[in-house]
Order: sequence, then structure tokens, then C-alpha cells
Amino acid sequence: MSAEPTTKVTPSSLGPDSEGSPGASSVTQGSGHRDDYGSRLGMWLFLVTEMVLFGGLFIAYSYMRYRYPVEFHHGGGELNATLGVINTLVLLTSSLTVVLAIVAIQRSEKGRAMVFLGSTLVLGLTFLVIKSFEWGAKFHHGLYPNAPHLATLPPGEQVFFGLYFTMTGLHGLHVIAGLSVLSVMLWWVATDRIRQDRYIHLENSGLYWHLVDVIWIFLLPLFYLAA
Amino acid sequence: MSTHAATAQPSYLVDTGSRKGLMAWLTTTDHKRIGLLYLYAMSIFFLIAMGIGFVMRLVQLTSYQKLITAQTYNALFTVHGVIMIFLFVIPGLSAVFGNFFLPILIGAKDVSFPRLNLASWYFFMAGAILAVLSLFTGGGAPDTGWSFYAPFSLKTGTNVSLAVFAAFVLGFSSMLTGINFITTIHRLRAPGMHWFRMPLFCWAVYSTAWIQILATPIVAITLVLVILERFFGIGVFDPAKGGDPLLYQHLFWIYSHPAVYIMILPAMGAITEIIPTFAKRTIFGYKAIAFSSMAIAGVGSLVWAHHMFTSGMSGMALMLFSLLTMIVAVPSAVKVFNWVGTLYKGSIDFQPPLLFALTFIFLFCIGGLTGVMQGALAVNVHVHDTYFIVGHFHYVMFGGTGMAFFAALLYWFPKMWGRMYSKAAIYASWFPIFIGFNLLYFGMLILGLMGMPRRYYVHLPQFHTMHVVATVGSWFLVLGLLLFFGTLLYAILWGEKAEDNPWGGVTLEWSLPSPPIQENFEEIPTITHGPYEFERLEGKS
Amino acid sequence: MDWMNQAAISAQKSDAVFFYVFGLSVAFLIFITVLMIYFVIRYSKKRHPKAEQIEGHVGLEIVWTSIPLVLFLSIFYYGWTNYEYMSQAPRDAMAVKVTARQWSWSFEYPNGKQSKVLFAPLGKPMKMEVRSVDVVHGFFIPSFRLKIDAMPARTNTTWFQATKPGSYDIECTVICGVDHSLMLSKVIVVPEEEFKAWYFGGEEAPEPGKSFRTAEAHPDLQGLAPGLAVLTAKGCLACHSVDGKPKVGPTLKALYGKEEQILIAGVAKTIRVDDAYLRRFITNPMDQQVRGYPPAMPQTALTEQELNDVVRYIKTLN
Amino acid sequence: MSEHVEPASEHATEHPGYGTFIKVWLLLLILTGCLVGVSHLGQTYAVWGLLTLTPLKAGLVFYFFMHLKYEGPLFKVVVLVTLGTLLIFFALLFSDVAFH
Ligand code: HEA
Ligand code: HEA
Ligand code: HEC
Ligand code: CUA
Ligand SMILES: [Cu+2]
Repeated sequence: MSAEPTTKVTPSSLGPDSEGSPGASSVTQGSGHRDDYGSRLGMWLFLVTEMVLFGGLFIAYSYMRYRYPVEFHHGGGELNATLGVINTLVLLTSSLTVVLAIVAIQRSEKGRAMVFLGSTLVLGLTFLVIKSFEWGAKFHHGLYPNAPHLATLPPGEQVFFGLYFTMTGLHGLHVIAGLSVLSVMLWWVATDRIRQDRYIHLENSGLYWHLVDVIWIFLLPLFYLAA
Repeated sequence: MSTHAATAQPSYLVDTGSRKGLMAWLTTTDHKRIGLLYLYAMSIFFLIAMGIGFVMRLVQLTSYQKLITAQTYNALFTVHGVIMIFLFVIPGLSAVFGNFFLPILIGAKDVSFPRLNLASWYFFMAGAILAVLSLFTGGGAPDTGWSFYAPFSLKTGTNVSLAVFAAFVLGFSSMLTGINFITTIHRLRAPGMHWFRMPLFCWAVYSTAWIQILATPIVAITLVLVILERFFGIGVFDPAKGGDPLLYQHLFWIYSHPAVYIMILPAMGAITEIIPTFAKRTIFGYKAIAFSSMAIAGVGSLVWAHHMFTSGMSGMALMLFSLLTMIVAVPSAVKVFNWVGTLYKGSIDFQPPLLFALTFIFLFCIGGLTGVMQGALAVNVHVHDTYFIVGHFHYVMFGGTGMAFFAALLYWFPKMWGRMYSKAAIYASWFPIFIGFNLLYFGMLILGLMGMPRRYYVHLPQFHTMHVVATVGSWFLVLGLLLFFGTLLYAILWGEKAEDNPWGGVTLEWSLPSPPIQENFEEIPTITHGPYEFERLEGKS
Repeated sequence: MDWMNQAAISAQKSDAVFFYVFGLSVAFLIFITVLMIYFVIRYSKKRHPKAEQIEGHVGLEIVWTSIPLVLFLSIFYYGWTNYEYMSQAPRDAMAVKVTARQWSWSFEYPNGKQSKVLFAPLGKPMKMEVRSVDVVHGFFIPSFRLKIDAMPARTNTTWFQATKPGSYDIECTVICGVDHSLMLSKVIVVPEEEFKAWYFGGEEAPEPGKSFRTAEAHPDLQGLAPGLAVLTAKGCLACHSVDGKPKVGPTLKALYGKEEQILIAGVAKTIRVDDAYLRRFITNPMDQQVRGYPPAMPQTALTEQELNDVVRYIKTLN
Repeated sequence: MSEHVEPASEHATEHPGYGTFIKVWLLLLILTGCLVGVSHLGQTYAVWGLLTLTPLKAGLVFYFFMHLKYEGPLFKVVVLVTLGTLLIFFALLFSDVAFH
């Protein structure tokens, strides 16, 4: 849900008569003119809240890691680093395709833009599939919160897996949110609601997607490479 | 003022769209109407929570202990605290007066994202409804206090999960409002309205908005962790699984201390508007006040652990946080002195809003100074979690934010509704409010020093006398508040028509008709001077 | 000086800082309030029809930024140094393990002795090692200005050195559930010899706290009301006053007919004190517990006649 | 809006092309490789890798993919303030944990 308010709402800065005059003399007044810069500012401020949201989790993580260095080392050993790295590459690439889609739109290459956006969606889904395999394996081994097996492990490892599921889970939710938003963007590109002179929504959705990528960039070494 | 006679646009209170009546209000994107929506909703919550406060005082008379069990009492102060904090003082001035006046004060027609603004209100209402639901569903009303300390909040059978989720949703509303206001101030200032020509209320709302977006997400994630902990047992806060209750306290206060500045900054901003208007002179030390708002927002984010001095933190942390706590008090002091300085050599027109503004200064000083006492380590060990704290925060939250809310309401009332209230009735209500307030909360300060712990259903006999004093104080307070709200309610419905500029103010809102027209300005004004230039007015008349 | 029952060195340290801040606060509050009122009167519209537009004064801003800053820093420093003293137990302090649970306190001394009330020798440092077995609690002795949270899975320490014999409240300050406000106990400060007699004495050693209280009680039984004579002889007055002062146990004054909260097997009930209750309580004190008091009353054998006298005497105290 | 620091609503600079972003992407892949490599060298290296390479990667995404490079100063300030705040939260929190 997180990305929606901003993206949904940005159109409101486009008044009924905003279509025609991108280069209006006074930049932004009232509801009568479109303010792309303002929309991007709003989006960035929203990203600020997302950064701090995950920041809180990173704070919790480092606090606990400081308390339980050995257990976190062990916990990290249980995770599948290869899958983690593959998923990193997948997400990085999906990030690339989003910016490329924007470049394409800027050049009025609608077809290409749709291909790029489509690949982003595919890559995002790939990420989720890999992720679900990974979670499935953990569940299989009884390494999930409240599992009888986990309860036999030292406290620090229980915390490690608690954090692992919380942080990757929350990240996963963000991936799903991002994919939903990007699907809408794909549709809008297809129906020409996003085009060369008007692509702020795509841009903002892209920003969101990149942030999701950045968060993963941090999750990789914290969990998968911790051992 | 005659220029407005021929305004083409109708007042914002008149429905012009296709929707009429309630529907027109519930779908509005007009920042003024949204401000009022907040105000009406909030007033109801405020009255309920005050009613609960009143009942808690009766319990302390011990005569009502048959009606209210210990469990109910624990639920009462939790609900009282949650409503007051999350539904009243945090959104408080920012959502009501910020929404209504921020765009007007900077010469804009609306906020940057009007629909997001309405969405924030719906989030607010959703959070409120969830909070109310949490009282009657699951294991019953939460009994942990508004701070939801783990591991008690993880173990109690009461409906903490839903209450915490409600707080999460309310936090979301608060963040969205913050995003909106920052963007609005950056993008929608009228031509010529550069930063140092903004009225100081805008600076206050701006710095508040920054705290809203930088601190709120931390509490959001903390509350999510509590929910996950309760449902799935992730073990981050539960010592049985290796978690750490201290981590919970850190995360909770990282937000909840800055939150107290979310409460007070817009309140200070409103006071800064009121004093020059009635002193008929420019504010003393514009930049000092503007920067102190930013300083409070900045340093205020660095003092959270002063709520945890007895929790067993490291000596290093104790020292640092006590030091930072002292530093954050400085900008507040600067503001107080500048307000007093603004009265100097003014030409003071004594009116109800000024009376409440000065009452604010007095009560806030008591609250702030007791805050400084608590910030001193050696004293904190004694007063922590006693009624001294309860006294402190009622002084700053009720005497501070609450009184400023009242003052702002009195000040902008004629503008918002185009009607005037009975000044005599307001003056009359001030006496019981002031006397009752101090009996009630100064009584609490003394109780705290005597060693009365907070959140106690029953107290030891040596505390009884002071508890009686405090309870009697609450009766005076009720009397005054009923008169106060009654007067305003009467005025909204039947008050006489107000002038466009009843107080002789010079900020932009007073150049509009009362009530303002739908898009605020027929034509966006061009600003050529600072916000409080009273000579210009004199020159004209 | 006896400000609010100041009974330990930590209390003196804390109060010193309090008075320093309090003095400054009162001075500033009066200064600001008086100035405000004076300006409102002196520069009212009538007396001063034309306002002067003073935009500010850099010098003044600097003054009223730096003076409070310096004062605040001094408050910090004073508060911190005194706190350092209050929190660092001296090496020779006797370490007592304090255990909090929903909803009671227990104390364990280095030699393994345990008690429900805390016994402490006068003028000797006592170190508190505070833990909790369930949720967070707060260990608070108001008369010592001493507080430390009882955390699960973590031990917090503090210490005190009592300066006055007597019995002082211990309260729980962190909300910990329905009986949070019943989680009370006492600390009993006695001269060192008496403490030692108990501490080194065997199982049977009498609990400390008698000496300073028997001193108050009547030594001479002759001419006393029969009930009072029994109370004195059986040592009840060690813990109960007949004049309304709270001691280890509740006062017996005005007890009869009073409504009270008692806990039976942990469940709170409100009862009215009558003959039957008094008899039951005195003969079997461990079966129930009075709210606000530790379950510390020893069972004492009384004859039926003595019991009658005591009950009759308690009735006369109304 | 005369004295505004913010640029007008249009991108002031030329839009970068496909090439730039592909180069950045390659760099990101390489850095990820380095990070994995370094983490095999032992605990200390892994931590140092984490502390240097990860922010570098995040920085690249912010700077190029998220167009910070092409935006005015305001957005950079916003990001810096956020990161600064988080950093201070970390530091102050560790004044507790690290000195026990
Ligand atoms: C509106 C809300 C608000 C505001 C503005 C403040 C302002 C301050 N608060 Fe308060 N506080 C709360 C709301 C607020 N607080 C709440 C809700 C709690 C309890 C939460 C809970 O546990 O439930 C709390 C608790 C609390 C504690 C923790 C107590 C404890 O639990 O142990 C502390 C400790 O340091 C503290 C300190 C301060 C300080 C130093 C300020 C400063 O900002 C005050 C600055 C102002 C002044 C100092 C006055 C003006 C200055 C002068 C007149 C200058 C001259 C003075 C001198 C030179 C001395 N507060
Ligand atoms: C802005 C915030 C705010 C305000 C205005 C108030 C207002 C009041 N508060 Fe509140 N209070 C808090 C915020 C606030 N409080 C918080 C955050 C806590 C901490 C909770 C916790 O521990 O977790 C707290 C805790 C708290 C306690 C401590 C409980 C405890 O620790 O045991 C008490 C005790 O008396 C109390 C009393 C009151 C009273 C008597 C009022 C009075 O001012 C109210 C005056 C008004 C009236 C008396 C009613 C007037 C109106 C009517 C009569 C209308 C009738 C309506 C109905 C009948 C529905 N409050
Ligand atoms: C070691 C201290 C001690 C001694 C000695 C003692 N008591 Fe008590 N007494 C207490 C305490 C503590 C309580 C509160 C009881 C509880 O909570 O279990 C109490 C409670 C009582 C009560 C109930 C009071 C009420 O408020 O309901 C009575 C009656 C009483 N005691 C009588 C006596 C008599 C008679 C004697 C002597 C034979 C005596 N006590 C000796 C400590 C003592
Ligand atoms: Cu134990 Cu409150
Ligand atoms: Cu605080």
C-alpha cells in the first residue's frame, strides 16, 4: 500500500487545465498548474519515511548483532548465500530496466519502454519466486519463529531468524507493492497516459523501485554474507 | 475591507459542487474544510479522553473503587493517554490550524497534494476507529500505558495488537501530512514570499513536518515488531527468546520524544502569531524564533533516552542524554524570552486570545522547568515514573499545547466561521480553568516528590490529602472547560457576524473575508514585505 | 533537614540538585511572569497608544541564549556528578539480590537468607542487584530517592546507605499488570548490631526492627489496658502502632470497621474489618494479605483470653 | 518565487542516455562480486566490505538510477539529512550498547 498514496495523488496537482502549458511563466500556483518538481519532492519525502522505516530495522539488527556476534555468524551460515547473490543480481538488473524505460519514454520510444518495464516485472517476479523457495526451505528445516526446533537454538539465533523473516518479509511486501505500481505504469504507457511530455508517475514509481533495490543491497551482506 | 464586498467566489462553507451537505464535506479537497473535519473529529476524542481523566480522578478519591476495578483503571489511563497523544496533541494544531492557515499564510490556494490531504484525514479516522474497536474486541482494552513497554505488552491478554495497529495507522496519517506540508512550503509560496517573510507559524509547521517524516517511521516499525512479536513470536523484544526490552524502549522513545516536539512546535508557532497581533508590533527576534524551531526539531531528535535513565543504560549514554536534554531546553528558553520581548513597548490590546497565550507561556514555563529537573540525572532517579512526570507532561501538553490550541481557536475563530463569540464568557471561563488546572497538576507535582508512583490504582494513605486536592482541582477545570466549549459552540451556531479583521492583524489571512472564499485568493498576492509590519497598517488608516 | 523523609545519603545528593534547579526555576518563573504582567499593564493600549516597532536585538539574543545555556550545563554537571555517586556502590557494600515478580518483591542476602521485606543496617552501604523474572518492574524507595528498573534477563544495580532508622516504603514504578499498585514492600533500617544479630543468627533469629520500635512502646505492662499489655508483651507493637503511624504492618488505630482490600491467594477482595476477621488474621496471618503490606507477619500463639483482649482493645482505638 | 533555490519544474540538465545507466549497472555487478569475494576472506574483511562497498553501491543507485545527479541541491539535502539522522540515531544508540 505504501507507494500508492503518493503516486495516486500526484495527478491532483494537475488541474483540469494543466495539459497545455508545461512552461507556464509562474512556476506553480494553486491547483491550476502541474508541478512535476513538487511531485518528485513529495515522492522523495515519502522515500525518506521508507528509509527511516527500514533504518529502524537496521538499528535493531545492529543492536542485536552487537549483542550476539557469534550467534549471528551461525545464523548467517544457515542461509543460502548463492540464492541471496542471485537475487541481488536480479534486483539490480530490474532497477536498470526501470531507468532504461524512463530513457525510452524521454525519447518517445514507447515499444522499448514497454519491453523494459515488462522485463522489470518479470525480474521482480523472479525475485519473489526465488525468495519463496528460500523461505520454504527455512520452514522445512523448522527455522521460523515459534518453531519447536528454533526454540532449541541459542537465544541469539532465534533473534537472528526473527529479524531475518521480519526484514526480508517486509522487503518482500515492498517488492509486491512496487510490482503492482509498475504494472499500472506499464498499462499507462500502453494507453499513452504516460508519454514523452508527461512521465512523472513513471519516474516516481521508478524511484520507489530503486529504493526497494537499495534496501536489498543492504540486506545481502547483513544476512547472507554474515557467515 | 470594503474591497471584499464584491467577491465573486462564495465562502468555503457554502457547497457549490454537485455534492451537498455531509457528502460535500466528506469528499472535499479544500484544505480549510479538511482542517475543520480534523477539528470536529478531534474535539469529540478530546472530550471523551477528558471524561476518562475526570473518572481517573474520582477513582483516586477511593470512593469509586467499587465501580472501577484495577483492570479497568489500567485500561482507563492507557486509553486516556493513547487518545490524548495520538488523536489530540500530535495531530492537534498541525492538522487543524496547519491545514486551515498554512496555505493562506504563504499565499497559496491549497496544499500541494489536496487529495493526499483528504486521504490523511481518512487514515486518521481509520486509526481512531481501530483504537476504539480495540477497547471492545479481543481481550479487552489494553492495560499497558500508552508506552506499550515490552515484555508486558507482549504477554498481556488484552487487545494490544489492535491498539498498536491503530497507532501505526495514525502515524501513517501524520507522515502524509508532513510530506504534504513540506512540499507545500517549498513549492507554493506566493511570489515574493521568501523564507524570511513567512509568518513564524509556517516555520513551526515546517520544522514539525520534518520531525513527522523523520521520526514517525521508527515508531511505525516498532509497533509492527510488537504485532509480529505477539502473533509470530519473532523474539526481538522478548527476553525469553534472546530479545531485549531495552531495545524496545530505545525504539519507542526515538519517536516518542520527538513526538512531544511535534506537539509543542505548532503550538509555539500559534503563540508567535498571536502576540504581535495584540501587541501591535513586529515580533522580537524573527530569525531567533525561526531558527529555534529548527533547533528544537534537530536537537529534539537526540534526547530520547532521558525517558530511560533508570532502565540500566550505560553510564556513557546517561551522561550524553542528560547533556543533550539540557541543550534542547535552550531554544525553548529563547522563544520564551522573545515572546516577552515582543510585549515590550507594544500597544497592547488585551483580548481573550492574548490572555490564553500568556497563560500558555506561564504554564509552559512550569512544564518546561519541571522537564529540566527531570533531565538532571540525580533528580530523575527520584521522580521518574512518579506523579511528578504526570504533572510535568500535563503542564506541557495541556498547559502548553492545550492552552495554545485554545488560544489559536480564539484567535482564528472569527476567520474560520465568520462569527464572534462572547468575550465576557471566555474571560469568565478562564478563572476556573486556571485555578483548577494548577490545583490539579501542581498537586500532582507535589505527589510525585512525595513518592507517589504513576499508574497506581490505589495509593498509600500518606498521599490521600494531595489526591483530594487534585481531584477538587479537576472539578474546577471541568466547570471552566464546559463554559469555554459551550461559549464557542454557541458562537458557531448563533454568534454575531465577525468582521474581516477583528483583531487588526497584518498577516495574509486577515486580508481575506471572514470566512474565506473557496480558493482563498481571487488573485495570488505578491509579497513585498515581512509578515508583521504594523506601521504599514497605521500608515493606511 | 528533613525534607520529605530524607533517609539516605542518596536522598541528600538528589535533593541538593533538586533544590538547585528548583531555586533557578522559581527565580526564572517569577521573573518572566512579573515581566509579562508588567508589560501588559505598562504598555496597554491606553497607556501606550503607539507601539514601537523593535525588530530585535542581537546582543540580547546572545545574552539570553548563553545564560540559560551555562545554567543548564551547570544543572547537567551537578546532576551527573551527584548521580555518579548515587549509582556507584562502594566496594565493601553488602550485595542483596532483589527479585521482582508479578506482584511481589523478595530479597536474598549474601549468606542465602531470604526475606520479603528488606532489612538494612544503619550507616552501612547496601548494594541492590535488581532482577525480574517476568516483565519490567521498578524498584523505588522514595525516602532514599532511589530507583532502578527490574529487567528480565539483566541485572541492574544501585546502592544506598541509610542515615535514619525506620521503616520506609518500597514501591513498584513500572506498570506490570493488574496488581501493579499492590506491589509494595518495606525497607527496615536498624542499627548494625541488630541487623547482625538477625543476619548471623540461625533460622530462629528474630527479625530486626524491634529495638527502635520497642523503645517507642511502653516497657511497663502494669496499668495498661489488658489488650495493650498483650500487644506489648507479644511484640506486636514492633510492627503495629496504635496511634495511626504506619510501620511494617498497618496501624491498629481505627482499624475496626474499616473497609480494606485484602488478597486471598492472590485475589483482591474488599472486606470490612470485624471480630471474625481480626481473629482469623491474628491466628493465621499467612492466609491473607493486606494490600500495601508485605506478607511478613509471624504467627504468634495467643490464648483465647488474650485474643479476646486484643480484639476488644482494637475496638477501643476507634 | 523569485529567490527560489529550487530549479523550475523541468530537468535542467540534458537527459542521460542508455549507455550511462548500463555502465553503472556493470559497475554494480562488479561491486557485488567484490563484496562476495571479500566476505570469503574472513570476518574483519567481510565487515569492512560491508561498511564500504555496500554504501558505495547504494550511492550509485541513488546518484544515477534515482537521478540525484541531475536534480537540484534540495533533493541531495533531503537525502543527506535523512542519512545523517539515521547515523546519529545509530551513534547515540551505541553510546548505550557499546559502553556496557
Ligand atoms: C508537549 C510535550 C512536551 C514538551 C514540550 C516537553 C518538554 C521537555 N521535557 Fe518532557 N515529557 C513529555 C512531554 C513534553 N516534554 C511527556 C508526555 C513525558 C512522559 C512520557 C511518559 O513517560 O508517559 C515527558 C517526560 C520527560 C522526561 C522523562 C521523565 C521520566 O520519565 O523520567 C524528561 C527527562 O528529561 C523530560 C524533559 C523535558 C525537557 C527538558 C523539556 C524541554 O523541552 C523544556 C524546555 C522549556 C523550558 C526549560 C522552559 C522555558 C525556559 C526558560 C524560562 C528559561 C530559563 C530557565 C532556566 C535557566 C532554568 N520530559
Ligand atoms: C493533552 C494531553 C492530556 C490532557 C489534556 C489530559 C487531561 C487530563 N488528564 Fe491526563 N494524561 C495524559 C495526557 C493528557 N491528559 C497522558 C499522555 C497520560 C499518561 C497515560 C499513561 O500513563 O500511559 C495521562 C495520565 C493521566 C493520569 C495518570 C494516571 C496514572 O498514572 O495513574 C491522570 C490522573 O489523574 C490524568 C488525569 C487527567 C485529568 C484530570 C485531565 C483533565 O485535564 C481533564 C479535564 C477535563 C475534564 C475533567 C472534562 C471536561 C469535559 C467534560 C466533563 C465533558 C463530559 C464528557 C464526557 C462525560 C464524555 N491523566
Ligand atoms: C514482623 C512484624 C509483625 C508482627 C510482630 C505482628 N504483625 Fe500484625 N501484621 C504485620 C504485617 C506485615 C501485616 C500485614 C499482613 C499481611 O499483609 O500479610 C499485619 C497485619 C495485621 C492485622 C490486620 C490488619 C489489617 O489492616 O487488616 C492485624 C489485626 C494484626 N496484624 C495484628 C497483630 C497482632 C495482634 C500481633 C501480635 C500478636 C501482630 N500483628 C504481630 C506484621 C506484624
Ligand atoms: Cu511491578 Cu509494577
Ligand atoms: Cu522526552
